[in-house]
Amino acid sequence: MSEIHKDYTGAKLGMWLFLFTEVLLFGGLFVLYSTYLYKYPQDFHTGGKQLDVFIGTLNTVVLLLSSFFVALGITYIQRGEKKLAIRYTLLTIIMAFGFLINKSIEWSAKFHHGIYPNSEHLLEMPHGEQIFFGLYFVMTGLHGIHVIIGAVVMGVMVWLMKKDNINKDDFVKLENAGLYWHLVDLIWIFLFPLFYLVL
Amino acid sequence: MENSVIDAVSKVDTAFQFIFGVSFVILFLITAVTIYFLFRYSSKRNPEPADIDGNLTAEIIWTVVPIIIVGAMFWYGWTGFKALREAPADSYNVKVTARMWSWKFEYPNGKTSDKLYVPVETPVKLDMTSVDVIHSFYVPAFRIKMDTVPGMQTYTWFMSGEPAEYDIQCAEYCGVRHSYMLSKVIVVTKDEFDKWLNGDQQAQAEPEGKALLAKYGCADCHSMDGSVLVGPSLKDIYNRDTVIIENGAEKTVKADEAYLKEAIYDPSTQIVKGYDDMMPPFKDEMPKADLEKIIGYLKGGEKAEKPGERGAKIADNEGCTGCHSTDGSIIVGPSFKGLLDRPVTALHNGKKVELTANIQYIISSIKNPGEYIVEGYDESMPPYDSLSDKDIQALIEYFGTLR
Amino acid sequence: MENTNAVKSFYEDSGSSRTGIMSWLFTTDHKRIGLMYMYVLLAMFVVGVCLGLAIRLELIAPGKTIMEAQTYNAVFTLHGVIMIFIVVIPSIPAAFGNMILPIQLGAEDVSFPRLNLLSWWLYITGTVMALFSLFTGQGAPDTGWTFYVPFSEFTTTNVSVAVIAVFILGFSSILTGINFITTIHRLRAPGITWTKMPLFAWSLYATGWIQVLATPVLGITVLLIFVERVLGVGLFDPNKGGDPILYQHLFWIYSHPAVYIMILPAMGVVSDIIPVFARKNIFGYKTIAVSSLMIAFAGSLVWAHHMFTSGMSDTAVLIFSLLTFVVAIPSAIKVFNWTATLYKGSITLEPPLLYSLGFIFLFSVGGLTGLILGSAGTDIHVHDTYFVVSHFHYVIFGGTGFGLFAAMHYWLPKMYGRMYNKKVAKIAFAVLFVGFNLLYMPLFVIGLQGMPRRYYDYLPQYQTGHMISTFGSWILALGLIIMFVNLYKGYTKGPKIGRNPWGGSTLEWQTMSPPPLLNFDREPDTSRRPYDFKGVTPDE
Amino acid sequence: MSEHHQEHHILSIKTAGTVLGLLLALTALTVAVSRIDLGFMNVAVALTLATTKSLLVITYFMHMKYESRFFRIIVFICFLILAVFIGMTFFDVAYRHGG
Ligand code: HEA
Ligand code: HEA
Ligand code: HEC
Ligand code: CUA
Ligand SMILES: [Cu+2]
Repeated sequence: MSEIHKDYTGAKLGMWLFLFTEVLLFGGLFVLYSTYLYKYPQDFHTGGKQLDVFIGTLNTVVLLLSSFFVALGITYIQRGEKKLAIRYTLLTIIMAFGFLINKSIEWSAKFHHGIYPNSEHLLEMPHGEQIFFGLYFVMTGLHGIHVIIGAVVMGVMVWLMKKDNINKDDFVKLENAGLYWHLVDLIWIFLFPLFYLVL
Repeated sequence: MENSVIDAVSKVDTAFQFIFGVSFVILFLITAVTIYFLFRYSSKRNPEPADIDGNLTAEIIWTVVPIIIVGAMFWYGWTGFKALREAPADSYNVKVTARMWSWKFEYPNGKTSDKLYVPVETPVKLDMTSVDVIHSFYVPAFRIKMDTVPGMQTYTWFMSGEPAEYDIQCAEYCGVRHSYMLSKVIVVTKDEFDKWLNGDQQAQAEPEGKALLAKYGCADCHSMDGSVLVGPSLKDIYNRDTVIIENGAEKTVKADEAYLKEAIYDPSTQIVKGYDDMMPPFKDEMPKADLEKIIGYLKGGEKAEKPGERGAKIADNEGCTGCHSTDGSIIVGPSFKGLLDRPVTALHNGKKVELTANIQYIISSIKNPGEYIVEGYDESMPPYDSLSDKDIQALIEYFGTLR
Repeated sequence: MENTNAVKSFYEDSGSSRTGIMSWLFTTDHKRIGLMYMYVLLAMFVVGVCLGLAIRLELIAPGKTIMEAQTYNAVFTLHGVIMIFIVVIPSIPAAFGNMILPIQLGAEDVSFPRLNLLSWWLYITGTVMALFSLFTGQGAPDTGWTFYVPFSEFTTTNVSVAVIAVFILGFSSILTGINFITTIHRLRAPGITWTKMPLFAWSLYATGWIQVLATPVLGITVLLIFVERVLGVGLFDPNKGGDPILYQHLFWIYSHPAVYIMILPAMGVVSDIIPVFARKNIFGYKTIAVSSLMIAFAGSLVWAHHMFTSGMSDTAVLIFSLLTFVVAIPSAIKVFNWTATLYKGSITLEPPLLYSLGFIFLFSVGGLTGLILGSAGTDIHVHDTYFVVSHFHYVIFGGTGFGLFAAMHYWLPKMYGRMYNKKVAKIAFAVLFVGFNLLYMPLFVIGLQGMPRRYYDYLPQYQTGHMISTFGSWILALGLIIMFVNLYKGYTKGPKIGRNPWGGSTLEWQTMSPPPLLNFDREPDTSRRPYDFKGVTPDE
Repeated sequence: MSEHHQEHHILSIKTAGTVLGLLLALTALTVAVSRIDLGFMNVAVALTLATTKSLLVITYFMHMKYESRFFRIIVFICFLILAVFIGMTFFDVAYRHGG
């Protein structure tokens, strides 16, 4: 059994397969997004105008940076520089919090404007905009949950590095956690233009 | 084109026959061959197995042949489908609205019914939608089935054929009464159909006597539903005990034929207590024949409308009876039996309130059912804000008869 | 057992310090997990069958027989949910895939044993939640296993809990898929090349890909129902601009491929069994292996054939109908190849073969009627009627069910180290087969006459069919009881067996029965091709 | 079974930095382009840029460049399937009568 655990390629293959399931989980929502965009192009346009491009862009930059930090963390652990690896992983977590704070500011602003699922204000809007905001809340919400999970996973990684469970010779856990984090970033790369810059 | 249209049913049936036929042959061959092998190559008969890993030619054959077969199946099926979708341009159009758990058919002239009447030998196109959840309009005899989707229009069509009746069933699961969401297609001759279609719903249901009441203006002052307008209501007037004032003295009489005749021809001689002497005499205006008809009507004679009859019809047409029984049993909503003036406990904005089911409450329950939810029931009744006040009046009148 | 002295079986050696029930509940041993799956599955299967029998009893005559309409709706919903998500989708992969796959590959366990355990626990959680949904909230779910919107959003019954249960079950299925794909890629023993892998492993490989790529779509779909019910976002609500038909797309994007999750492993079982009892190499090994992958791929392209009457565009009907016929081809090839395998073999009609042949016949009936459904014009008439009900019981129960029975008769002796009574097994088969056809054949007929499904009550013209069918369901139940009792008796009192009771040539027959903890008590010989029986004989 | 001591490629800090720079630049470009109305091309341009960005992430950050061909194939299949799901849904939505 001990042998099995050290199957580096196997572990990575398993992780990638898991990432595929995440892609297709969001994929279902992208099916909805694309068909509704086709159905209500104009309403999506007006809907998108009501989102704050600045916050969106800021969050994109935050996530890209965090991805970069994860990549550095992995590089450092591979080189055996444990301290640096931990530092960059912690930075990733901080970025995740930054992202979430940003997001919550944005959401609460929307709530203040009376835009939240099933709100009266929303129900008065044209159908397409209701759908737009429905998708907005569901997709960014689900993405937000993934950010939280990712942050927790990174926290565990820091702990494991401290314990030397992850080290120069056995770092596939950190790599896999990194893969997960990059995927979260990847999804945002698509969410960003689809919601904030439509189109 | 003309032919393909008429033949939708037979095209579908051809596809059935073709696929079934081929499938049966294949199944029979496979089974027969397997059984033969079991017998012929059993370990007793054939102790030494041959060494065969496969055979490319054989495999190619049984790849290519099935491809051809399924190609043909697809083609037959698709032709049948196309015929089912291409409604002829001269089709007769009927609108179909599905709701829990009844069908409503609306004809070009605005008439509505809960069964689908169509003339013989006519292509009929149905434009369909639903007001609540998805249902599916299914007439097995015509091989048609189409979902009715809220917020969307769908259509189907069929060729009506000879006079007959066919079952309509709901084929998409839609809740507790799904299996009772039944109706009929009733194919009638062209004449009958026209008569049925153009017979104005009201006039047809309304007996002559009632029309006369309207003609002479009686109805302006007298209701037929028990409510008091200017004069007393004519509802159930025949043989009722009435207190009148005759020559200044109070007196109770039975409203028999003679009394009614006098009350119409010469109203001033006896005044019903509590009313003014306002009614004009009709002696000169109204011929005897009409008077008799009116009295006959007030007696509740053969031609008279039973109270609540129109309301009952509306309740059927609008699908109320899909959810509300009239005999006290509970289908989905509370029974209509004994509804009027019964005490109810309802949820209003999340709070419990005690009310009586008076006319106001009933009107609100119909137009805006979400406002008061009767305790113990779901919020599943759709709002009927398209019902006219008159129809609601008729419904209430009908409820009054169900005590 | 010949190995009396040395090696303990996996029952005696749990590989951890835990003992008793804990050594099972927290085991990472694939054989134990597989058996635990099988037991829970069997228990739930009994629940599902009882619900099925209740449906049949209610339908024996029009009008109320034993229950109210609302109860009936909850019963068929539960029957569907339990049978599909809790019994049949996990059935062969989770039970026998777990037990047998690593041994067939010459591995000690699956790639991620702890994930495997997690997957089992998720399965239990999902199952418990599904049962929980019955007794909490405002009544048992009444939507049908398809959870169609907008009905599932409006109904006040306990749908929210049920969909979360389905989500968790889906997650469990995904983890199993990930595990099997990785195991097959990484843990094949030296010598077991791709083309020397048993066809059962091939079918699990194809299944794994469907589990990984299609199940998440179901996950998001049921999550959306939950979100709609709780927050009213309106993505499928026409009053808010949503499109209920899109829900159906999402649902079937998963649920059509899911039917291949159900059938592919059963096909793998049959492909493994037939050569053994014909003592002859499988006919066209590569074709069968590749056709599994083809079914998995093409099966992802046909989902909308469940929606021909839904109001979607006619263009979509054309394309999806055409593609549906494409999936039939690889299935047809398999059926022909199985039949051809018998040609010039040396056949002994043991119970596993009998059940496999039952599979071929019943699956063919189900599959061929699937062609009626795939053809657009004819589907309009029979869609959502008992014709469909009959079709899927033939493929699921006649297919997967009989496949599973075949697997049980083939591999359980290996797992238990004991043999059941073969004669009784054959009698059980005969009763099952007769009962099955009596139960479902009449349903084809009333379906063609227009009897819609999910009907609590029906028009009088359909009564004869329903009556025969109900009668058949009792015979079927009888057969089922005989079979299970026989297997159970074999497990407790049957004669002990050696390594290779059937004369199989795949690796699981080289180890002892039951196998030891790490599967092999001696180095297996991996040089032999999977269906090469030269020099292999069943031990007596 | 286990190839533990196989070569692992280590992403250099310089490469990572370059990739980050490119990603940020592409983000800026995306925002800038969205200010111009290109009609229906808007969607195409935005998605092309997003795809480019994600390819960068997958190739370098996610080490795809240094994995075996098999990995690249399965990633491709995953996205192919997603494209199929989206694309084939359009056979319905795009051809529905009455839009
Ligand atoms: C194990 C599960 C399973 C399997 C394997 C299949 C296999 C197939 N199914 Fe089935 N199906 C279901 C489970 C399954 N199905 C379920 C559960 C439903 C209902 C869901 C619900 O609504 O609740 C359903 C519903 C369903 C529908 C929708 C019906 C409707 O609601 O209107 C359709 C339509 O195309 C269909 C088609 C097919 C086809 C073409 C195959 C093919 O794969 C079959 C291929 C097999 C063969 C063709 C037979 C073997 C071959 C031969 C004997 C050789 C000769 C063959 C030729 C020459 C072609 N199925
Ligand atoms: C696996 C799938 C499965 C199985 C086995 C069954 C078994 C049975 N089914 Fe079921 N059925 C469904 C799946 C299944 N059903 C589904 C999905 C629906 C649709 C629900 C909906 O509309 O939402 C349905 C609906 C359905 C209806 C239609 C209800 C309606 O539309 O109103 C009827 C009516 O007769 C029926 C009857 C029966 C009977 C009598 C049995 C049984 O009693 C027969 C006995 C079964 C067996 C003898 C063995 C099968 C064995 C296995 C599958 C392997 C078991 C595993 C182990 C032993 C480990 N079923
Ligand atoms: C889909 C089912 C359904 C249909 C169709 C339906 N109702 Fe109802 N109805 C209900 C339910 C459920 C209630 C109880 C909850 C409530 O008060 O809204 C109810 C309540 C009522 C009440 C109040 C009853 C009481 O006991 O206080 C009246 C009056 C009523 N309905 C009239 C009608 C009329 C008239 C129609 C047709 C025009 C109709 N309903 C159609 C389901 C239905
Ligand atoms: Cu309406 Cu079923
Ligand atoms: Cu299908």
